[in-house]
Amino acid sequence: MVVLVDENTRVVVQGMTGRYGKFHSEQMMKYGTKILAGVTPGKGGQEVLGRPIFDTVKEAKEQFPELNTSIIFVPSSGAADAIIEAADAGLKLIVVITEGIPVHDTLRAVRYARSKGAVVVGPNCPGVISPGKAKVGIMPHQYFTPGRVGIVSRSGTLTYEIAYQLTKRGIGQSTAIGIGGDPIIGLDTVEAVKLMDKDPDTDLIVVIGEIGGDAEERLAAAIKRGEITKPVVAYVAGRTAPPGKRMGHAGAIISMGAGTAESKVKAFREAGVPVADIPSQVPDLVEQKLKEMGKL
Amino acid sequence: MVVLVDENTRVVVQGMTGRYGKFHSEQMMKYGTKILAGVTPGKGGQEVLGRPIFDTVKEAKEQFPELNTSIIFVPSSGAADAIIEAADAGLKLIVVITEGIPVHDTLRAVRYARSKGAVVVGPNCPGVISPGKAKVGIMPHQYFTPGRVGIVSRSGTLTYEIAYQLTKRGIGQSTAIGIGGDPIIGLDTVEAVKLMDKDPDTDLIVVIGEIGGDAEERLAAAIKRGEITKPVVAYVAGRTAPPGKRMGHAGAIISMGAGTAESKVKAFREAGVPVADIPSQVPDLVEQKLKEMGKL
Amino acid sequence: MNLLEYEAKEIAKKYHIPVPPGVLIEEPGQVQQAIDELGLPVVLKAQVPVAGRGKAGGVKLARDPDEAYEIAEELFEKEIKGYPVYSILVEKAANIQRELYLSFTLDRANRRVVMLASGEGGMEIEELAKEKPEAIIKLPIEPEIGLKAHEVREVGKKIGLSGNCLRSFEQIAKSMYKIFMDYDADLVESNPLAITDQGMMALDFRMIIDDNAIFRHPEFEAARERELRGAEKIAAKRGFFYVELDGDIGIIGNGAGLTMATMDVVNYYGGRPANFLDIGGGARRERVKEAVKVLLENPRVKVIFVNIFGGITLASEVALGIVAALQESPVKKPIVARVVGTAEEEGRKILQEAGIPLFESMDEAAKEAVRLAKEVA
Amino acid sequence: MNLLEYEAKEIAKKYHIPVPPGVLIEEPGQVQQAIDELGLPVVLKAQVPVAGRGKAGGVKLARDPDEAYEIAEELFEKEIKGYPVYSILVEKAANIQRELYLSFTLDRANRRVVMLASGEGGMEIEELAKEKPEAIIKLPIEPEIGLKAHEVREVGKKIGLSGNCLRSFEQIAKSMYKIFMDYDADLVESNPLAITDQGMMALDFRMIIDDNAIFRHPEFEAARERELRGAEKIAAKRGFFYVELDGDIGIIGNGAGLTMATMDVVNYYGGRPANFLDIGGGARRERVKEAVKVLLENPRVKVIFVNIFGGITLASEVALGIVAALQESPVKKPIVARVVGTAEEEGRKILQEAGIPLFESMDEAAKEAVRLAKEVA
Repeated sequence: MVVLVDENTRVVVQGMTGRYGKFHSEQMMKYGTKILAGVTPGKGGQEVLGRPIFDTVKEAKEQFPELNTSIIFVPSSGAADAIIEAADAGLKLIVVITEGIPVHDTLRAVRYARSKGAVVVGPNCPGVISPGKAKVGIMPHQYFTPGRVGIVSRSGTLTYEIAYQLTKRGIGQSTAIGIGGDPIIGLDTVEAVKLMDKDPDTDLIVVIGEIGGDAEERLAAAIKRGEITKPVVAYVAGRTAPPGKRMGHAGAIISMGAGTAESKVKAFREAGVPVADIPSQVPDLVEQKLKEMGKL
Repeated sequence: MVVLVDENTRVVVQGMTGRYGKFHSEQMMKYGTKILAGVTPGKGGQEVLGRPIFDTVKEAKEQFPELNTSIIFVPSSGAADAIIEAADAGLKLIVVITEGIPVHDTLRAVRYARSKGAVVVGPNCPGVISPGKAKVGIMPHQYFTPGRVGIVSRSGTLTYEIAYQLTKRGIGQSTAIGIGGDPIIGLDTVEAVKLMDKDPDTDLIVVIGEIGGDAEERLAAAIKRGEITKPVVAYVAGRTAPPGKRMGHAGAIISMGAGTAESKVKAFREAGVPVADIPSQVPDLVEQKLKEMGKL
Repeated sequence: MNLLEYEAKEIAKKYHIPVPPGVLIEEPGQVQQAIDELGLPVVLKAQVPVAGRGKAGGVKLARDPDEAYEIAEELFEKEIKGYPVYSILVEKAANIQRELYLSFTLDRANRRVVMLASGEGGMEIEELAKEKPEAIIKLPIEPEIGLKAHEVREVGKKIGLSGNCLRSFEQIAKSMYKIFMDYDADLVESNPLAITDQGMMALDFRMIIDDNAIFRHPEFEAARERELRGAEKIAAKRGFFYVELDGDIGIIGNGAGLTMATMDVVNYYGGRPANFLDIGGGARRERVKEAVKVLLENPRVKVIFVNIFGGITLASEVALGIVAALQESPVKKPIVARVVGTAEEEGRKILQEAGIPLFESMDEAAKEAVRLAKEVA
Repeated sequence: MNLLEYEAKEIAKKYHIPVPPGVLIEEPGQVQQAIDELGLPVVLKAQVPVAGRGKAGGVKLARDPDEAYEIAEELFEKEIKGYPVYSILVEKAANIQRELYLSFTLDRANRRVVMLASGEGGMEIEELAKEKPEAIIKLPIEPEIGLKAHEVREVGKKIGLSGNCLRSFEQIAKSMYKIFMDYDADLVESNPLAITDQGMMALDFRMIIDDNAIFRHPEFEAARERELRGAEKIAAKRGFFYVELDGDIGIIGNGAGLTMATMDVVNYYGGRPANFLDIGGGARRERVKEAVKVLLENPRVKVIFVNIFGGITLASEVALGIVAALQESPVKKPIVARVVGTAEEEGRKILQEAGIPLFESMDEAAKEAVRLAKEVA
């Protein structure tokens, strides 16, 4: 078993007819992900990449009852509706790539989907990959290799960077989850780490945080409470960022008493989690831990 | 047992410090209703009719854990909030006298209170009386007498009229519920009749309907399905009202395909319910039924 | 409270719902300018706060300026369902391919907002509901999450939409729902919502705002008053509910139910009510006096039947109000009173001293009113 | 996007939240008129879209017209936290009895809206949170039902309110919550919310609107642009995120996380980033060129470090963008590039041909950038 996506993943792509949705659908299919159908309102009956397009997820699900996962490329104004639709169709994993969704919309849609028992990853995220098995996302998969280290990250390219550095050292990954950088997200850091903690095919978890919010502090607290049993290695981006500045994503805002890099690093250290100062230290720390565990 | 209110009813009055709330609190207390406290935001610490006033229902409930019922006289702009507050405090019966509450507010508050397990009577209603036991409402109680006929009514003064006519004939009442005339109400006709149907102290139920909505048609359907076992006698006010005219209360609008007097009378007759043409026929029909049942 | 079509359409535009280009005119002379702006043919639509305007002759097509001018003149002189026409909305006539129906309203029984849609627009929804109920799709809306786009799309497919129409339908429904919620509406309706060669468009757009919520939308306070006519307006100002009917027995009651029952009883004994007048709860003598005066001044009313069951309302106050009205008004008419309840005894005494026939039974009082009306006639 | 105080207060007024009487002026000469209207003393408040204005000297009390004129002159010449002062809100100084804090914001962890209140207003909430967290009451709001009046009242009592103040607090909180929801706000805050001899009143009122929701509030599109300064404004127009810092090594990355990590690495090896510049996902050569040009034109930047991990972004496009910028710009500066990922080989070739030092390791590239920055200096 790996986390969230694997050989049994059957995907419907919401927004498959758009340029971006189509490009990444093709990439995912090349990687071996089983995409069965696409959904674009008003374009039901068309075909993209040899897959049928439906007007609603419900229709797709009726045609392909084995669908269990959706990936959403719908433009920001309609993305929250797409999440609600996927949840109503009974899909259990909903990966939201779309960025720029109004936060009040995300709040409404994510809460609803969760109340229906769905796991929402994102929005504004690169998705989920279980190397060698399936990819439901937009990451350049060539930098990921199968293995036993899990990655949970709030950042996109930084995830690729860390995976790449691990891969170069010969350390493969069980699953990498890009949880997204928006203020309100579905699966959060603590939940993602807990999923990996329960996964028998994951030995160690790399957590890539960034400034803003208190996700890292909450994870550290959960580790301190003994809720996570596997070793965790962390990196927090943005130590050099001055307080009160917006650094691109909404997620990277320091304000309203939310967490600075210092507070996050301190919390991790107090929970016994080794923290890398810069990305290239991550493979060192992972290697060290795996050796301690006798896994390397 | 009688329905909704009895000797065990313990009441908090929301809006007790107002002229109207105070007047009716006094009337209820004279009738023997156990009012323990009042609530008016910002007036906590005062006293009215020898009862303490609190800022919140929660505080009243902390002081008097035996409270189980609220009656609301709060002005229309704050009445929905008052319903939500009473429900959060765990009160099981909430009688809303206030008229003129925006219907979107009622919708929100009534749904919430019901989801918390409370019975809401009203809004825009005269309340509930179990003659000789307790009155949580504003009806002139001198026209009611203890007995075994239940009354469910959408109209205020017409309830008094019918109770008065029954009383004059020596037919007492178990409980009379004025469910209110607004488009959205808490306890509806069908639910109120079902409560009376289950009450061992009620032999027969008088239903006073009026034009607008489809409450009477739904009751007739429930009777047809055998969901109500006790005899029902009905009167529908507004047979003379022309369609499309507003007759005072929002409840008395014929529009949007909702029920005319003819449709309601027809539905009752088809369900075997005798329907009075005018109020004075109600006691005749009741007497006749009670005789048939051997109860008179 | 009904908004006028052009008012409702201003709101529709704000919420990005396409409506035909239109110009509001207030006299026939302005019609040429409207045509210059819009082009021909045009539709002229009388702005009255009431449904069923089309059937009452309030909507007409004009193919040339002369025809348009004539229609405008005619409409401005007309009363539509009792409402004078103060303004006309002149709209470019749309090239209609198909007419749909779409509305949001309250589902009382389920305590929810509900969306109603049909592929057969243009007709009155009541008629459609009667004649072809299966043609109306009803979508209940979960209050916790609100209108769901995909459910709207499913309804759209059921009424035969696809492609761009399906998307427009979704957008328009979302906007209408938002209007419904933002404006405390009882009804938001487009009938017809039309597929035209310019895309989907709300040819008609109606809004009823909850009277009880006007305090949250003070911009519509004037509109509320406009809806009342003549004596109804005076009545509303004085705090009672008044509706004119076409009989000759004036009715005064307290509470909508009892007042309607009073009408029913009058009718049962062969009389015809001239009105519905509910003095409301807890009325004092002044309000009763004004109510009686409204009926005294109504030439159609031959007899007045006052039926009060006093709870909060004191019978003595009612009696004093009646007597005061009779004293003040130059017009005299027979009055039959039936006053029961709180302060009944004092009430009785006051009326007896004034020589007003008094009854304990509603039926007896009604019979007397009917008899008197026939006698006067 | 931060609204200016007077913009936020216009909204507050629309929602019946009491604010002090005020006049907006755009030059010192208008201050006398404002005083004529308001009376003395007055408070002059610089209108800049940023918090912490008071501490930065943007709020001053004036007791007479001369003092007011002087302060106005001084404020209009000032920059507050980098923002020029284009307007000043002159308000009648309130007679303050007590200062409270009240705000609505998002609770990320619990995915809810939360109300924060404190009996100790006036202070920056971050400081209060640090120094006296128990003084802040946090009320989570159930999304299904929204803000509950009685819970607001309970909070009000906890921060020591009673009587009319408790009722005003409830009304103001309800209005602020409605504003929060209606305007897609990230923050609605009053600090201080004051008890004055005129009743409770929002002396300051702040709103941040979600940038992603501006399309629903087009009236604020201008406000959004105003928030950006100089080069940041140009950057925003060209589609990348740019923040100026005070170091000398220009940073370009793709993705906020990687760009911040690049800054961290530079810092780790002893260098000082001159900026944060995220070219975003899937950037083409034109956008990269514009990004590099912004840094070439920034006199503070001595070296440019481009760190790209190509996923959707093609390394070749990035390389072409860098080369084009160098060719077009008259200013020449050393550039260090680290370009990995999709189309890496072509990218490498293009940069090598242009003589730009290229690294495979982020660390090595950072070290070289730091070395070059020291050399140039």
